[in-house]
Amino acid sequence: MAFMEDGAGTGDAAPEEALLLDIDGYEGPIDLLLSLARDQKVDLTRISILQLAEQYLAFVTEARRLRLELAADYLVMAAWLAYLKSRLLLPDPQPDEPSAEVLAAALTFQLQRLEAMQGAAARLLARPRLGRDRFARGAPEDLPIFARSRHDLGLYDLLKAYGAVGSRQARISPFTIPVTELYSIEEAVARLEAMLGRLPDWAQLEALLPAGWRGQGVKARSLLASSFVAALELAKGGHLELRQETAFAPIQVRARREQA
Amino acid sequence: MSDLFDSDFQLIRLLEAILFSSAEPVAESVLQERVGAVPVRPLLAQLENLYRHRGINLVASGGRWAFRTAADLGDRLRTEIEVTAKLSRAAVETLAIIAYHQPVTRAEIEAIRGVATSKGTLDILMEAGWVMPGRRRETPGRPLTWVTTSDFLDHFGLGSLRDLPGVDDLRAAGLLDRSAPMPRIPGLSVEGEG
Amino acid sequence: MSDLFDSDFQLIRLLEAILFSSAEPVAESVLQERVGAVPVRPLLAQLENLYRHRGINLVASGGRWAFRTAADLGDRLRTEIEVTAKLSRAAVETLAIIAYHQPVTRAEIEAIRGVATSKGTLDILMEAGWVMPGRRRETPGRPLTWVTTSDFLDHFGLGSLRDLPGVDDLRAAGLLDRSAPMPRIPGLSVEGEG
Repeated sequence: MAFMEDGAGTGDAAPEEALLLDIDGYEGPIDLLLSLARDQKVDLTRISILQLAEQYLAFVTEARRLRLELAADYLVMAAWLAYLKSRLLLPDPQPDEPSAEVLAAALTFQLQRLEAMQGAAARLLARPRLGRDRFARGAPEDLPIFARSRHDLGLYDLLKAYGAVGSRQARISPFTIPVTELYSIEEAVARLEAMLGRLPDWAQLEALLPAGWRGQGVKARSLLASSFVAALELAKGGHLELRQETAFAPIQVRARREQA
Repeated sequence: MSDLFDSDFQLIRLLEAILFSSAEPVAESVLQERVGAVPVRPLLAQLENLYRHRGINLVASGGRWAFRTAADLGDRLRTEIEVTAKLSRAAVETLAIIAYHQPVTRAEIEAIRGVATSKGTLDILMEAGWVMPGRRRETPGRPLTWVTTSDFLDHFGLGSLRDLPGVDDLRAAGLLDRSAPMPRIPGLSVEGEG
Repeated sequence: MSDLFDSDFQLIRLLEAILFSSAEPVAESVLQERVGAVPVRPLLAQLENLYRHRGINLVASGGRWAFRTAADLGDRLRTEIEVTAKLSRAAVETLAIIAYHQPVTRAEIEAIRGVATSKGTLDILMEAGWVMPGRRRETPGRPLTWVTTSDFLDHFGLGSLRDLPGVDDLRAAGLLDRSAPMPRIPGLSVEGEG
């Protein structure tokens, strides 16, 4: 949370808050990292990766506090950076894993490459462009001697027509319900019931979900929603207790205890 | 004098670019506005003179100016191929289906499109040099199949038929609805589909 | 001598008229056909030279030739013609990545940007006529690659891909390496776990 502390109480708070709130302004996690890196105002090869990882993790924590849900890409990167951070802080080498230096170098390369492409894009757009800075003949005399073929049909038109056939065919085909991958409430109740006996004390509901549930898009959301409903069902049946410290704080559960 | 010359030169360049890029002949009054205080007529006269013997000439008619190809070149520019006609949607779809499903019979094309294909559609594609008859299918009635030609690949800049984008590519490019499958021939089992 | 001079002069006039009549760049091979046995390149070089300082210039891009208004007049011409629609940032970055890394697969584009390609990005670039599918990569899954078109070169005023801004420096710095993914972390498999 160093990022937040830095910002608090100084005159610089405003832009950082704006940065925090505007996750939609980034084209993904590397773009976000690149923005944070630019704030360090040093050459990308000399960037403090540790500082960058901390800033990113603070950003993601804050964004999740405000928005609850964040695209999986950002969370994957957060996990990656959390790992990198631990490797940078712990000198103890792990035999089978890439060294912290290798990981940091890979990240630096990603940042440099994206920065290079963003720069290239800007330079490309700044070129004298046809239709804006340079103009073609306004009144072409339409002499088809240039035409290799009698018809002016491009690959895009061809592919678009084919896509249209597919979409039309799909509309007139018999309706079939795709097999759902969503997690049902019944499954969630069964899973939660089975785990209740093993809970020593309060546990976060999210911690009880199957490992690796995040990052599965709609499936992940159905898992969370079904588990929450299941917890409510079990509470109603008197098998479980629920609590939450403040609005949007993690929901905690434990097995109902017999009152002494 | 040098300044004046430079300025005239730049104004003539500007007039040249305006007249080149304009879709319509441009009224002299409009051109006058673009060059400001300098009288436009002598500038236009210089430009006209510059192009007098070239392949394109500057011509005025009804107080409006335009570049035109020189009249004496008319014969050599005359069209050898008739004017390009826009292909009908039926023709474009039929071509796409042949490209993806070849060799494919006319009945199969109709089954995919869901409507009858007029005889003229295949003729147009054959005249364009993009499709040709392939082998006959060894099924009852021995129907003719259709395939694409090498001109087809040339025209669309494809190295080979394998370079046609697949279903995932089309979907990712936004050309196929997310839920829609690749068009398929009804009644024919397609590999990879349940 | 006089005949030869006349002939060259006439051929240059003809090329001038052909190129002037077309809004699209014309392939050098097509121009060669039009002038017959005389090598067309020196004629085009003469014509290019003739227009070098004029309000319209003869430019080559991707083996095709076209007259275009001089870039320095852009500001003074822009009032006439509406400005092209603004591209999204995702589209611009994707275009730059395809231009500099081509042939490049969608997965590689996504690895460079660190984010999935949203629907509509590639099809906007394809509809603009700037990118097209290239050959499939001969690796498992045979993914489709994307390349830029000659219209892309024409639009951005590039003679060839070698003229992409800074391309040599980027290559020398190793920044046009399309592979080099982030190392996988053992035990971290947040993505794609079933």
